[in-house]
Amino acid sequence: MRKIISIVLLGIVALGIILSLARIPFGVSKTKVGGYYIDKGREETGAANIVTSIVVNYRAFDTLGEITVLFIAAVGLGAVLSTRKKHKREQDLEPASLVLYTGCRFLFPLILLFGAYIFIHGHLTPGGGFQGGAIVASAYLLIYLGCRGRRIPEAGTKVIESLAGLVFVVVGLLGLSFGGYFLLNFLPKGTPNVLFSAGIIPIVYIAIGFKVGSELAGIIDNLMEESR
Amino acid sequence: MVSPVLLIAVPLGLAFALPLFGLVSKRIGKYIPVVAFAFNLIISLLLIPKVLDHSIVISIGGFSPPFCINLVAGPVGILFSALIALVGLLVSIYALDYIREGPKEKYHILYLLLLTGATGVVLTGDIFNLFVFFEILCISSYALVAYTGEKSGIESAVKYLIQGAIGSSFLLIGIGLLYGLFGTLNMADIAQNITTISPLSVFVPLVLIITGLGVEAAIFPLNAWLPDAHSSAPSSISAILSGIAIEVGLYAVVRVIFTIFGASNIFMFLAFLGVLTLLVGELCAFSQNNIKRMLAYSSIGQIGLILFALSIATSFGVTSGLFQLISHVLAKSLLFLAAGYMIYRTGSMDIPSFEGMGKRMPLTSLAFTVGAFSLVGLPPFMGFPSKFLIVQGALAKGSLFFTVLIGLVLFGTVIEGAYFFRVVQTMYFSAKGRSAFGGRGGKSNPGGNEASVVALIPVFILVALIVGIGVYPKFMTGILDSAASELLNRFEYIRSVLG
Amino acid sequence: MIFVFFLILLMFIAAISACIFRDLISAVIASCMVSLMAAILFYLLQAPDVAMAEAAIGAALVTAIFIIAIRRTKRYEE
Amino acid sequence: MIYYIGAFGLIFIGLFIILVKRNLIKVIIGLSILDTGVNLFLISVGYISKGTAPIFSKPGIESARMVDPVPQALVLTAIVIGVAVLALALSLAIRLYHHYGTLNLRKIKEQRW
Repeated sequence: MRKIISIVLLGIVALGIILSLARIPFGVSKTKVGGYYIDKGREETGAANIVTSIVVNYRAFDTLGEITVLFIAAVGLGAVLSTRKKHKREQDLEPASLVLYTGCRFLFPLILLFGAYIFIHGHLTPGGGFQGGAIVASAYLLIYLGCRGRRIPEAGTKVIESLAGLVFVVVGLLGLSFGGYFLLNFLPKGTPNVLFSAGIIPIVYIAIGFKVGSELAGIIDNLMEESR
Repeated sequence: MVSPVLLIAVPLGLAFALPLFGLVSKRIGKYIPVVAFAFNLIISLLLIPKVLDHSIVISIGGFSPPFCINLVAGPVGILFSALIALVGLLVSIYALDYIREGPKEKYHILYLLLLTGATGVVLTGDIFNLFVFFEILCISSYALVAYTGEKSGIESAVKYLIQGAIGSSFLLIGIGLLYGLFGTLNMADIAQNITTISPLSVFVPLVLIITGLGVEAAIFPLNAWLPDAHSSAPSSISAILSGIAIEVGLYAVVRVIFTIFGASNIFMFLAFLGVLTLLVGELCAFSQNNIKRMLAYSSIGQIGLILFALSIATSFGVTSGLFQLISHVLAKSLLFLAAGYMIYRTGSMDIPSFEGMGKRMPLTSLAFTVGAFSLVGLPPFMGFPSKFLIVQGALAKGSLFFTVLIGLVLFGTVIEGAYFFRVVQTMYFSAKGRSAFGGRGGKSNPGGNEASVVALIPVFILVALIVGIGVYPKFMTGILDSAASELLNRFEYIRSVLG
Repeated sequence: MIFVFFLILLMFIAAISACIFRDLISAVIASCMVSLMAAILFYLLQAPDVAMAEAAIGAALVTAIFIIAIRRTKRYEE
Repeated sequence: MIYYIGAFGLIFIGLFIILVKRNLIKVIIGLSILDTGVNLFLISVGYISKGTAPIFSKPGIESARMVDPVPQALVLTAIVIGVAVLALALSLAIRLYHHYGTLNLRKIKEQRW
């Protein structure tokens, strides 16, 4: 019964969407704003990766909101799970084998380095703060799985998270005080396709990388710690 | 320089910095929201005279709209942000004393971010940015509903989260369709081009977006989560969820319908939906025995009433709707705050356990009574002029449809009166059980059961506002009129953004 | 074109099997498969940034979080 | 066109799972599939036939056939928001299991209308 009702409901929604999709043909350019970004993006922001220039400059306010969402998730997860912190871990897990342990220890700095590369070069190549941050977090996941018993200090992630968020807001406020616009790209843009270019974009993206990395690592840490 | 962007940036920065303050001293954390909202309130009040003159449009990043995200600080936006800051400030003062258990620092971070999200929703002029701030609002409320960690809290947070997440996905699909149709995300830019596309293909994104926002605004078929979530959250959070979150949801719905789509042909439907929501809410509230659930259902009813008043869509109607909205925000937060302490003292949410409250906690009971009477719409309080205006506005419309609906609205008000009087009667005039309950606390230690002073300050500021505006409603007329004209005059909005 | 068709078919199969499997771990792996296919589709749609994000976040981290949560609760759907 | 079908197929499978399944973890899996579908839809809205990625990685790339970068930026945001919701949902699921010993939503009915 439930299934039939659901299918009927979904059918109605599908019909409506198909009607409306008829006006949005696939593979045809329908942009107005996007074309402007492609044409002007490189001069106005100095970033070779247009997606980055949108994420960190044109629509940086969204990005600020987005890291806030992740921050809320990390804090909220901590709040929801916190009352169980009192239970100490009951049983010790069996230690990982030597091969696994050494392999994880060996891979960990490499993955960290890769993540850092991704978010430092966000304005030149595909990738950026989110992707790099996620990769950094997955390095920590590897450590949790491979080298049991190790964990990052909670205060450390907290401080990095807060500082990175503050850097973003302060950069925005500096733009407000220098040029009258919040998140204005007030630093010199430099020549495109060079590492030190694009003004505030690398700074903000590195801050995002740290923040996303530490928040996702904190989420994993919280869940793993609870699950012992 | 006073810029509306500070209303969002400063609380956000303080929220990020709150864990750092926590490292210095454990006790600073709870004062941060107070500071942040005091700051916001001052900025909003400073901005009011400016925006009455003309809307302030702020572009983020120094590019011109529609190529960047812009904030529109019009009368509506600043009115809402002042309201959010005011209630936020009062509830955060209340919470200084009320929140004593659990991860307090996390509570204050989430609380701060919830209201920052709400401020962002009312100020932004970009539809995807609205989605992002909406998510900030929703996700922090999911976490705060579950804050107590009790069975009911977790369960209702799960319900809320699932329904909210489906709603957000619908909203995002709608935004995607709009982007496909218009190639832009700026609300003014979409509004300008909305007539170039056939109404049929615009209708689907409209429905999807309203469904998505309607989950948070608790419009009738989408409000299954509300009573559970509002009744099992801590009382200070219930006050915010009932007083701010659903109103902001409603604001978003109204902004989308009035400004972006200019969809004047669905107002009848919305008015009908509003009255339906009102009746469902009031009837369910009538049958409740749990005070917080009763207040939560009453919020549904009030949202229906506000939606009805707004969809009259004359300048009279919209003004009265906004007035009712403000009166509901103040009265409902007052009711939840007062009820919160009474529940704290009695340890029970059942209405019969409030017998003799008028003796044991005279001040809190008085405040509760003021809130209840204002919500019902009795004369010396703020609810009276607002309800009166709604009736007047609906009758001035002159159509049979609205006249019939206003009859139903009055019927809803009668029910509302019935259940609020029942509570007040239990508090003051119940003969039974007084000796059993009130005897000990009331006589041996007079006033010892009263809520703490820190909690009474915000409660009585709210009482003063409700009585003050009720006695002198002209005080609000200026800002309400220009807010109503901003909502109704979409061409003015488009012109002020795009130049 | 055939390749895309094949990918989307595979994605649907994975999504439907995520619906059918009683073993939640299998269902999570199937939904991880959906994310991976989506990442490839993003790449084919000329969105390398998104493909990276989906592969790193959607496929890897989300799956890990799911599996941790399932370890803490029940593995089989009743 | 086939991308649209793929995207909406995922959206409907996700919604179907959410509506029909009673196990909370399954419902959350449904949410994740729904999110993926929405993201795929947004990206395919921005696609241009035979387009190139919107990155000036080497000099001399023509900008005329670049795909629309805006949906890509939106999807980056949407993915992260999706993860945030999923993480919170799973932590709630853990707590719910802790309280009730089951994840079957039909059995968890403390509160009613």
